[in-house]
Amino acid sequence: MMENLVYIALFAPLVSSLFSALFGMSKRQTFVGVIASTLLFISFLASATLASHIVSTGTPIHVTMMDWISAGDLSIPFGFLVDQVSVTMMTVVTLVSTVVHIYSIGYMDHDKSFNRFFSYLSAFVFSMMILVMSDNFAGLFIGWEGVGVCSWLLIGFWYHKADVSREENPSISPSWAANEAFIVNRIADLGMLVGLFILYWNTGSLQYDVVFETLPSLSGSVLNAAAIFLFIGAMGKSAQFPLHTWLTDAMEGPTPVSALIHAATMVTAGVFLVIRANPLFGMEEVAGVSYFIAALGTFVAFFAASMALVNRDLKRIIAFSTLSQLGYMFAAAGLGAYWIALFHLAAHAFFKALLFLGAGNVMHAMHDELDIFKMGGLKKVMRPTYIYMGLASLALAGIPFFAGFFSKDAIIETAWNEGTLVLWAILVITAGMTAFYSFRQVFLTFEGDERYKAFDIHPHEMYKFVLIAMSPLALLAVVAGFGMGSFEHFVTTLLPEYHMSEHTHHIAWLLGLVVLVVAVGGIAYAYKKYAKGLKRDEALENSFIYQLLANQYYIPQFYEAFITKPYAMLSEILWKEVDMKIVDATVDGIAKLLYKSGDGARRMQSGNLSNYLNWMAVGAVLLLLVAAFSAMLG
Amino acid sequence: MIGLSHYLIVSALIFSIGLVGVLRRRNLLMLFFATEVMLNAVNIAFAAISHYYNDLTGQMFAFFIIAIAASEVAVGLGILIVLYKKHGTLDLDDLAKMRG
Amino acid sequence: MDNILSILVFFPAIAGLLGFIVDKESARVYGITVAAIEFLLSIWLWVSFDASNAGMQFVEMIPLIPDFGVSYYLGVDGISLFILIMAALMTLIGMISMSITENIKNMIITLLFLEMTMMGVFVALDAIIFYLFWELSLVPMLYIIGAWGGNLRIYASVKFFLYTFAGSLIMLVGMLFVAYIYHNLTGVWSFAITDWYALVLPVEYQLWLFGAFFFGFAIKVPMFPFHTWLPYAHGQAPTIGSVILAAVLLKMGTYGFVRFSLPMFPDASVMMITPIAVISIIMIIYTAMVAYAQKDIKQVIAYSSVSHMGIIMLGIFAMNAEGISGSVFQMLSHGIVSGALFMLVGMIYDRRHTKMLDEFGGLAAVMPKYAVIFGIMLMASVGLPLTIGFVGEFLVLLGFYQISPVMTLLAGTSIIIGAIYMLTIYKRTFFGPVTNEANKVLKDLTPTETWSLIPLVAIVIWLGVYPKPVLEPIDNSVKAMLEFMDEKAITKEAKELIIVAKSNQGGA
Amino acid sequence: MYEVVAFYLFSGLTIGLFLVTVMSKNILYAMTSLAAGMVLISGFFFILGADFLGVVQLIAYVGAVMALYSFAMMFFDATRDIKEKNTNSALVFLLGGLSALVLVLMFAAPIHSDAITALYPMHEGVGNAQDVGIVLFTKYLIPFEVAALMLLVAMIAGIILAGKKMDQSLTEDMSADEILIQKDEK
Repeated sequence: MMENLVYIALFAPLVSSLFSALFGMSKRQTFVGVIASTLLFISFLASATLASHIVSTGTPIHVTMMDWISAGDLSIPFGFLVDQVSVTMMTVVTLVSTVVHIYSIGYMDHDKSFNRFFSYLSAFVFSMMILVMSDNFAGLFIGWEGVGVCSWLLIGFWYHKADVSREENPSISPSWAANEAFIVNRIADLGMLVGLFILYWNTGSLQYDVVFETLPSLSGSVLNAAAIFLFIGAMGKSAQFPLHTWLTDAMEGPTPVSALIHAATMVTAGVFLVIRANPLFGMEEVAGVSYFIAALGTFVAFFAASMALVNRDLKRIIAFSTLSQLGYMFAAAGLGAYWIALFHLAAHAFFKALLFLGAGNVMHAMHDELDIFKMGGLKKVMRPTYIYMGLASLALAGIPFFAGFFSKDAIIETAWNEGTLVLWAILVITAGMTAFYSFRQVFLTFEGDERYKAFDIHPHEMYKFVLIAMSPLALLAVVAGFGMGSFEHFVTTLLPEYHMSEHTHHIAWLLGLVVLVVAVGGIAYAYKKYAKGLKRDEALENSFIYQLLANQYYIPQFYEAFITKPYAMLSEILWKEVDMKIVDATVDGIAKLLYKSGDGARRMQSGNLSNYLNWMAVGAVLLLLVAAFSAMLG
Repeated sequence: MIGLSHYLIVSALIFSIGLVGVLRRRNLLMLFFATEVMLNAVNIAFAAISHYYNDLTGQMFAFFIIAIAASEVAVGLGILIVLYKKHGTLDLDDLAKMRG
Repeated sequence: MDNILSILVFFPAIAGLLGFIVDKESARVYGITVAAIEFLLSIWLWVSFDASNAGMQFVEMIPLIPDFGVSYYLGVDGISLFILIMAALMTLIGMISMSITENIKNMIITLLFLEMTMMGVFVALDAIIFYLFWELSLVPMLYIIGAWGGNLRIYASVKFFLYTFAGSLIMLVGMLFVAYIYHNLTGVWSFAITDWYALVLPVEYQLWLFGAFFFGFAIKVPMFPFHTWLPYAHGQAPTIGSVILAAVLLKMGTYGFVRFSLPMFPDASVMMITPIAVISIIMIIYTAMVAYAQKDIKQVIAYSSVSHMGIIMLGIFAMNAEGISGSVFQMLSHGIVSGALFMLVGMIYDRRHTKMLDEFGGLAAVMPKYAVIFGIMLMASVGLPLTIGFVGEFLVLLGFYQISPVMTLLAGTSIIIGAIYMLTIYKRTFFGPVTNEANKVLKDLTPTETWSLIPLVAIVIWLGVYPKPVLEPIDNSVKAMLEFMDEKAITKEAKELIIVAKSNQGGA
Repeated sequence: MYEVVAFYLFSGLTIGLFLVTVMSKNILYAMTSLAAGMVLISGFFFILGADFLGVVQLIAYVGAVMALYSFAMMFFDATRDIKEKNTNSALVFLLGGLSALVLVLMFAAPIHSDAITALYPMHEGVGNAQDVGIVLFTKYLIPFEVAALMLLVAMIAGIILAGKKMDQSLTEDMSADEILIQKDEK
């Protein structure tokens, strides 16, 4: 019975994808979206049932469908493991997916590739389910690459748009952004593959259980190498510095995609990997790597938040905030608080998806205008969206009793608890920045003067059913935090427990207060500055720091100048200079030499017997000389 | 005392003289003479070796060489005559018909 | 059907001869029928193949020149079986999708002869027979490129012919020398490969012979720096020529390494791992970068072929079952995927009579079906899991990690740079607005084209999801071969490096 | 002692005579010196105890071959000096000299292997002609017969080649083609 549920949860999205693909090239059919959403909902129901089953029994479900690859001693099955961690992910993924599917029926209403969109979106969910449910690293890698491809397809969904200059659109074009995302992810995937190889050759298997059992018997250097390479894989998917540029460019995709893939699910795969491989990352021997993960996470949290401060693009701000929150998750996971990371992952999925979908509503209303400087005062026409985005931003800012408060606070507390005060300080500051940019965005969009009127835009609210579909996320964004205790109890049967020390526990209220003060301060500053209307400050906008942040620290430009362009140049040189002028020319040279020597030797055939005799004599004398020398030498 | 080497050296010298003749001459008849010289040089070497190793094989070869030389002269001279009839000359440079 | 292999080899040839009396209009149908029967025969071979038997099956042996031990000796094992089937399949599909109309009869006959030589190479167990088919295969291909090719066809075909011919002559010398040694050691002449396997050669001999065979195979593969004939051949060949060249003829080289070099010269093979791996890595990275710079879609795929062949070479020298099985599987995968890609390029060429990237853009809007199939093949080419391309590439890299982690990392960049050039051409061809007026009226795939591609798509996904039916027989034969190599190896290094699968120790 | 004297005498004379053969512009001189040289070579054979060979040399070479040459010469205008373009003479002498040098060096080198056993040893007390006869008609019978056949073939060939159109004058300044044309006209 439960096994069937596993298969239903896994394959319902696949069926949905294939069904939609059938109509992929025909004109828009609403029922495609409805059926896809229904199938996703079925998948969600199955996942939820499985979750309740696991909660009640506590025993993981392990099914093996069939063999996949077996060669030599390697044997990889299609096996699926539903335990506390994966069922959490499954529920989150299918829930957000269902909402996003329903939302997309409304959002993609006027798109002629409506059916194709659902096919891609469901395929993505299927890949994500494989990723989280697999019982081995190779299966994880299938999902890992699968979500990469779906993300490529979905970012480049509006493939017909032309490339434009970076000044006009920092992402150049959807297809450019899609390729960037795929290629950057591939770089990380190579790291992940190497990680798999290390594990395979040292443990003899890729099954989680076998690998984790064998780990303690391995040497420190092997463990460190495995941890480093697996984390490189995680860095790509979760867009950690320096592989982060693709995430903001990925905003070229339709907004539901950004909500589902680039906020709630796929980008958290890296965090999931670290949580999944906690027996490895939690080992004494790899403490250095784990600390590096935490430090990098903290850095990215701050780094991304700083870029969000000045950005004018509605979706990019949320993307930076996603990046920043991923940093928080890594910080938690790196510090050993896996369950907190997982909890923040889930909570973040809800409120960030909500935020994105809200942004989608705004986009829809504003006819795809994304510049928040051109918005303002939208609350009059879009009150429900305003409320949704407000709630989500409150959750993101970590205002008490919203979801983000519990999870983010726990992470900051962990940083304190571990004695890594620098990390703690940065995370606290980042929390303030988060609050500021979230509300800067909300206020600029919904409050103040109606700047859009100058651009002759007539905003309107989204369809009712879409707004209703978003309500579960809103609800969860508000209340999810209250499930923290039971969640901890639930997942720590599998994940290592993490408790704050006595001391931390005692001053927890103080730590929370510090964070709260900083966050409220951020909101207050945003209110003061933007709620009344936009007053642009030329001096500030032209300052070096502002430009630096607005241009993402010039990192995309740096990559283009020092990686992309040299690569193209080197390729050109290799082809035209090396391949054509050296390698091929050598071959042709040999052929020409033979031809020329033949042409030269032709002259010996003068037809004059006397000349022939001369040549014969030359040959004979040469042979004699050879004979003489060989006799002398030998 | 005269040893094998002496004979061989004489043979080599005569052979080289023949070679020079072959290379130098343009007249076919003279070329024939030069080849006879070379053949004879080889015969000397064979006879000498036969003598010093007390083996008749060398002489046998010399016989056959003489036989071949005789045949060669017979056929060769026939060809020379035909050539002369056809071209009125035996100079090789004038006979260069094979030029490709 | 004891002599199924002979039938497989000579049926196309006889049918090709009969083809001369077939009417010109029906030549194409005739060719497709023959190729289909041949394909069914090869499937029948698979069905009756005993997957658990790692040795040679369906063996046929007729002495031809008993004094010199030359015999008509055929057999098939897990390694060759699937290459055989793929050759039959690609010939069939290539014929179905063929768009050539001039001299169609000659083309069909040439293709059938080519099919004979391909079948012959992969079933021959006698070195002379192998060499015979090996060289014969050049002739139809020379004719295909030279008669139906592009503007530079004469240059390209002569280059192809002479280059590969020069290499195989060196190989022939090697073969004769092996036979000579065999005669010296045993007193009888034999050219049977299975007899040669039993020879335990001194390391020095092994190295020289390895070198001789290397030239023959490496030029065929083609390995860097012997690869420059390939872009010309592909660039000038008609679609069908490119398909068969990429799908089957290149595999002859890698197959040769597996069939000859590894089991005959295990010590030399182990000693040559590093140089060959270095060349392979250069192949992988360098040609992938060169592919990125190309302006012609077909050239991109031609260079990408070289890059993928580098992966295959690397796997062969992994010296463990994972790597070699993966490598053989990758041969199939590359055959199908690159064959399909060449067919796809051919289809757009038929419509626009150009292959230049600059001429295209935004085709996804005009030709959605074409774009979808191209996309699937592209993903298979860059090794996406659950497509055929992943299984082989993954196993090869996994296997080679045992030899050298650093080199594996370098070779692994193939998944990055492969994605770079493939996605770039995809973007430049299919994405963006339709800028060229001529492209706005392009027709999507015709039913014939679609149905010739659908089987390939099906295989790409089927073998990506469930490679077991193919991988298992390959793996069995490879394991047996490795165990044999391990026993035969004389140097300590070789014994250490050749990994016999645990599941096979004491067994098979 | 007399052997030494004879050897050096013959050597000197032979080399000198052959040089004349090779260098002379006059065919008559060349042929005469060649004949003389061959007679002297038969002298070598006598010194070396190859009596029969010496006799054959005299008969076959000096007798038959030289006679043939004399006859042949009669067809050509032998009284005139031959006009030759002896180009590349530096190369010619270089090659000749070089080959002579190398050969001399090789032959002057001491012969190491003493372990050469005679295949067909000469017999003490048996005349050379007898010895030769025995070997020639036993071991070398087939080559001997083949040689005989070859001589026959050569003879016929010589007759046919030289005998063609003997009725035509060769002294007139007419090319063979013209002769043929005339013949056709008749």
